[in-house]
Amino acid sequence: MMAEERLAVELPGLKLKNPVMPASGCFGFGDNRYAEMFDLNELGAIIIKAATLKPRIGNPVPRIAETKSGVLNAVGLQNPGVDVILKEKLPILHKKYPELPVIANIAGATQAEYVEVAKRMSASSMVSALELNISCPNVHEGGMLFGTDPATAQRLTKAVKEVSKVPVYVKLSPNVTDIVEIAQAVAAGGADGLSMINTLLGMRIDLKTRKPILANKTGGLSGPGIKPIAVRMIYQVSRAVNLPIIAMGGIETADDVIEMYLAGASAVAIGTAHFNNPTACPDLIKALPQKLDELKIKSLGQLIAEVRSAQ
Amino acid sequence: MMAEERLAVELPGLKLKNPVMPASGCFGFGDNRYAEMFDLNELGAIIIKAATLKPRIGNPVPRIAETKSGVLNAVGLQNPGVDVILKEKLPILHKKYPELPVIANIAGATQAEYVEVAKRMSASSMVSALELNISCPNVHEGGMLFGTDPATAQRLTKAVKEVSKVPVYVKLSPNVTDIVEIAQAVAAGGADGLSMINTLLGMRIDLKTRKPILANKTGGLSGPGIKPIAVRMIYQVSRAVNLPIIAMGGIETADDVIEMYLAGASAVAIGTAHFNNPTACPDLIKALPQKLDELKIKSLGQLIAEVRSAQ
Amino acid sequence: MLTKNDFQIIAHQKSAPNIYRIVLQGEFDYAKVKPGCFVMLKLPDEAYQLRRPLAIAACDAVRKTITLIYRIVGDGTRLLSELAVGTQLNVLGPLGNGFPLEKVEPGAEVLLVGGGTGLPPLMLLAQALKEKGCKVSTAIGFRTAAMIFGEEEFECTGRLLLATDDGSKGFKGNVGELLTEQNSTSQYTSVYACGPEGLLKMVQRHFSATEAAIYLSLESRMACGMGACEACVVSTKDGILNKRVCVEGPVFDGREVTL
Amino acid sequence: MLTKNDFQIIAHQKSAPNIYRIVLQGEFDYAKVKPGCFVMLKLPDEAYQLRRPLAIAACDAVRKTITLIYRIVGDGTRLLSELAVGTQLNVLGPLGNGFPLEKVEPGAEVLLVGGGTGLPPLMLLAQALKEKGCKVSTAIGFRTAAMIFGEEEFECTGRLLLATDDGSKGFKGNVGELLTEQNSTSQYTSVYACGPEGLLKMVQRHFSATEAAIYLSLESRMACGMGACEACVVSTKDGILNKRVCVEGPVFDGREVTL
Ligand SMILES: Cc1cc2nc3c(=O)[nH]c(=O)nc-3n(C[C@H](O)[C@H](O)[C@H](O)COP(=O)(O)OP(=O)(O)OC[C@H]3O[C@@H](n4cnc5c(N)ncnc54)[C@H](O)[C@@H]3O)c2cc1C
Ligand SMILES: Cc1cc2nc3c(=O)[nH]c(=O)nc-3n(C[C@H](O)[C@H](O)[C@H](O)COP(=O)(O)OP(=O)(O)OC[C@H]3O[C@@H](n4cnc5c(N)ncnc54)[C@H](O)[C@@H]3O)c2cc1C
Ligand SMILES: Cc1cc2nc3c(=O)[nH]c(=O)nc-3n(C[C@H](O)[C@H](O)[C@H](O)COP(=O)(O)O)c2cc1C
Ligand SMILES: Cc1cc2nc3c(=O)[nH]c(=O)nc-3n(C[C@H](O)[C@H](O)[C@H](O)COP(=O)(O)O)c2cc1C
Ligand code: FES
Ligand code: FES
Repeated sequence: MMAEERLAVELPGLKLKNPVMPASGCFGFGDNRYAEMFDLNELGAIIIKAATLKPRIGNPVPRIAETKSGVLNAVGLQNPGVDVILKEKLPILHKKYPELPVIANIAGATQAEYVEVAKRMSASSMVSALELNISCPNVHEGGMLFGTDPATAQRLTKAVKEVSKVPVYVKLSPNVTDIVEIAQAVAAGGADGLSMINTLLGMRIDLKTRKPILANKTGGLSGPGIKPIAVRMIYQVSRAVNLPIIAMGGIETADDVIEMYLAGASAVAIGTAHFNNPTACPDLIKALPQKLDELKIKSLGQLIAEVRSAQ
Repeated sequence: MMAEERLAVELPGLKLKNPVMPASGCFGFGDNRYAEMFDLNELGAIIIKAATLKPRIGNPVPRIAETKSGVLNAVGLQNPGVDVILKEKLPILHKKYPELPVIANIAGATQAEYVEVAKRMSASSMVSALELNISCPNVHEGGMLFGTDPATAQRLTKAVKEVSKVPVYVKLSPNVTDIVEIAQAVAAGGADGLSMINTLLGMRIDLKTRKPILANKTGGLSGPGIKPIAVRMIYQVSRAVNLPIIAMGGIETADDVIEMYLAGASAVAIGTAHFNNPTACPDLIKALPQKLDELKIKSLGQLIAEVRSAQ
Repeated sequence: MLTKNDFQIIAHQKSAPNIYRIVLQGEFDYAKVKPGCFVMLKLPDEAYQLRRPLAIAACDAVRKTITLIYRIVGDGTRLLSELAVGTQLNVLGPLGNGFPLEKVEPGAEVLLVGGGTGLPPLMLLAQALKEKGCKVSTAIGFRTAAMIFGEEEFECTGRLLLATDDGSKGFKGNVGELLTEQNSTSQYTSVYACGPEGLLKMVQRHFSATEAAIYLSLESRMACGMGACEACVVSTKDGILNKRVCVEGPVFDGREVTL
Repeated sequence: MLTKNDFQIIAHQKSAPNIYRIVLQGEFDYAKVKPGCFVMLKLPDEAYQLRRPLAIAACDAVRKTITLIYRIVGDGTRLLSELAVGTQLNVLGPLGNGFPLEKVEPGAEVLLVGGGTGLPPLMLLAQALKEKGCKVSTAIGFRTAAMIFGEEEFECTGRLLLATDDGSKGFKGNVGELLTEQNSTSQYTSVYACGPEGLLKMVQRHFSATEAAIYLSLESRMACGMGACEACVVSTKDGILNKRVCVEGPVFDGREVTL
């Protein structure tokens, strides 16, 4: 089997030559210096920064703090708004990388706002799928609230599905007592897939000022320290809900990617790993075939099938 | 002020010469080799391994797996049962260290079992306080379930308080959507204090066997990787509930101890740090006075007062 | 070209209390280095998820070395200070826009103002301005004489105005007071500053009424360094956090940036 | 006394594919070291929360050195293998009960059976048994000739029975088949084994009908190493997980322990 075919995976709305994509918020709209370090065409897809209806200036600084094997961020969904993204950001990306699938992360303070952003975003031919962000811990209205109550999550998913012209992946919050319940709710709402997991709510306090390091006080914890929580949640959800899962949460190495597949994932997104290693995505894509050989796995497609049938 | 006085703290049922104690499950009943490395009398107190009504043999092995900046454990409350602990374990500890305050962690599968264990344990003159473990993720009945539903948690706390002859600290689970709600419930149930946090539910999967590394599949995640989650939860709860908090979750250094105090803690417990550093507790006790000097803090007692009044 | 290559530590010593000077040898795009540019070092310990941004204090394209000068402020810089000569360190860079040298004329009188760990980028800048034929004055301040570093570097490139808070060496007081006392506002065509926020604000105030171009090099907590995460933003005149220190900075027009 | 002291790496080389031999110099209670004892090494990277247990393969109380032999199996041992001579490593130990040497008589015929990384503790044991005047035979197995290590050590202490799965050196087959072929069951008064579970089970089966004392050294995932956390438990006859490898073990009576 050709190297490419081994890594190819197909998900609703997404024919990916490989399963590796930058996670939302860690790669902007592709308009950054990563393109100087590798060819973005190598990526399986790109998940762009959250889009809201109106421009958002985000939270005050500091927006970032370091923790052991993790990072806290409280960027606060800074973005120029869906219309500017569609008019100015995506065309640049699309012109340079016409074949690169784009997943648009969308957020809002109200259901109406989500629906409006979904309508506009999904109407674009440059967008292959939506990632419905019901799990951002860094905004004070909406955000995570939509992701912690099953009924609200189901209603929102259904409303977005009704207007969306592309498949909808719902991005779940790990800050819940029972992730399976939420996953089942969004599945009932018509979700085409799931993204798991968003960040865990955390805090660091500065010993000298006695105040939280982040201006927003709390922030979202990401990075390798949260990987065992992501693996557990994906394992639980993939056994309860029959939807493809884009896995994220601390992935750094090819081993981590395979661990997510064994938990029940169908594709992976990489966030925090970019900070230590800006070529994390292409490095993973290069390392995967050898790892598959080592573990005697024919292809990722077959691995997905084997894991599902062993469940 | 004398070095000792600076570190002394007083909590319901506990006059501690310093605020540092080994966390439940990481120090057994004091009958282990730590005593060969330092004098247990240096400790502020000791929190013993969970006691249940009947002996428990615990989960199958492997019971432990490593994660980045964390550890997963699924020991499963292995213990010889409350009566053996009272008859054989505690007398040894008490004889060697008559002045060392003992906090007894108690667990059960039903409310009746909790109540019975609490009754027997608290009747012992060797026990200064109970730590009501409503948050163990590694047992299949009871355990964490008591800690994820506010009404259940409140009822259990009340029932245990009715029979306990010593103050009751309720140990909260971080695996919940809203920790403040649970803390308020156990406060309403009459808790004298809180212990925060127990472990987060996680998993690691072995790439070769394709099975979870832990025989129990999931385990509880502890260690420095979870500290930002503990800090956030303690910060939120200390602002909502007027109860002293014993903080735990990734504490390794004197800086970490102060960070917990700034979040709202009154004492600290150390678990995972023992594994890399068996003298973690006495090392912290030695390091604290210098850290207080550096940060111009007169005493921990005063720090608690300042933090509370700034809330 | 932007690269992340392993460099080797070829020299590493203490220059002042808590201040270290490290020389790294390796390949990167030396032609792109301008004064004010920085690199991001990966710490050799897996618990750390963020690289540490440090300004380039000296740069030798022939020997393929860069010099960084850093203060121990936390765990990362402490770990750095313990690394032995011979150790490999991964260097991402060169990053950032430097000071806009093309805007200053040979022969111009320029002032550099620095404090704390704001000095390193000014060292490379002083060198470049001197090579361009400018008349360089540098005003730097320290708490006390024992803390001074970088004195020789700035004496080589022009006039050095030194202040210490306790007067143990040079002018007694801070750099702002030194500048006021010297009545030095009008002769400079450009002023370049790097250091703590208080110092930068003082420079803004001190020179706002003059004709001088003001350039401030800022610090900000960074995650990616690539302009992708929006962690490092600062505000310009319009008051919104719309400029990224890692790509639009770290040097900003001192008349536009809001501190 | 149990200590956690910094030792210095004074030698470190590859002995076979993926197998490394490391010599550490430092202070600990050398008098307490018995064959079968182990140490727990702290990895020099903050992301790792657990020490790595490794058996003591050789021990020199005069030069104050211990020798460990390890296989790279995961991230921790890989990191270990990259450490240079001169580096400090924190050593917790000596830990565990060793093989009960007091129970064997001088002149007794004893058999050591080992595979994989079960060999290191047997090296120290073979030495001790030889010094005691026992007649030591050692049966060890490898996948193929290129993987062999420890050959000289065991040749020095008595008779060596070597097996390789592919027959590239010594007996063709595994150690169990080698013992069956040699018909060697009855002559030994004690049998000591360390290695993969399959090998230990084979030894249990092979010698259960004999009079020989059977001692098995077990591995188990450990957290504290101090008998406090109950992570490392194994079952003895009564079928419950009631013995801790780190304090009651790692050596157990092969007729009692349930694998
Ligand atoms: C463009 C730029 C150039 C810099 N040049 C220099 C220099 O030449 N010499 C020097 O000594 N320092 C310089 N700094 C500051 C330096 O980056 C920090 O002192 C250093 O990152 C602290 O790391 P730490 O692990 O010791 O501190 P910790 O406080 O433990 O670090 C925790 C996190 O906060 C970040 N952080 C802490 N303080 C700062 C700060 N002042 N600025 C930015 N991030 C910070 C760290 O990078 C890390 O992500 C520069 C910063 C920037 C943005
Ligand atoms: C008493 C004792 C003595 C040992 N002596 C030796 C020896 O002399 N030479 C040698 O090569 N190995 C020995 N081992 C096994 C050795 O501890 C593991 O191979 C090593 O810990 C693997 O670490 P890692 O980080 O490379 O693997 P990882 O798989 O990345 O480690 C993850 C975690 O699992 C644990 N772990 C993984 N495999 C084992 C194992 N087989 N036994 C116990 N814990 C394990 C690690 O300690 C760590 O906590 C011994 C084990 C025990 C319990
Ligand atoms: C700086 C930063 C910004 C983020 N912004 C967003 C965002 O806008 N929308 C979103 O759904 N997730 C956002 N996330 C979460 C990531 O997409 C991802 O779910 C999470 O970080 C876990 O993956 P990781 O451990 O690989 O980073 C952000 C994460 C980081 C670190
Ligand atoms: C091996 C192990 C066993 C534990 N057993 C118990 C237990 O019996 N009862 C309990 O309440 N908590 C138990 N815990 C949780 C700890 O007491 C503590 O709450 C948690 O580990 C967080 O602190 P740390 O990060 O310092 O380890 C255990 C933790 C570990 C690592
Ligand atoms: S650090 Fe990420 S945008 Fe500047
Ligand atoms: S490793 Fe903790 S009891 Fe053995």
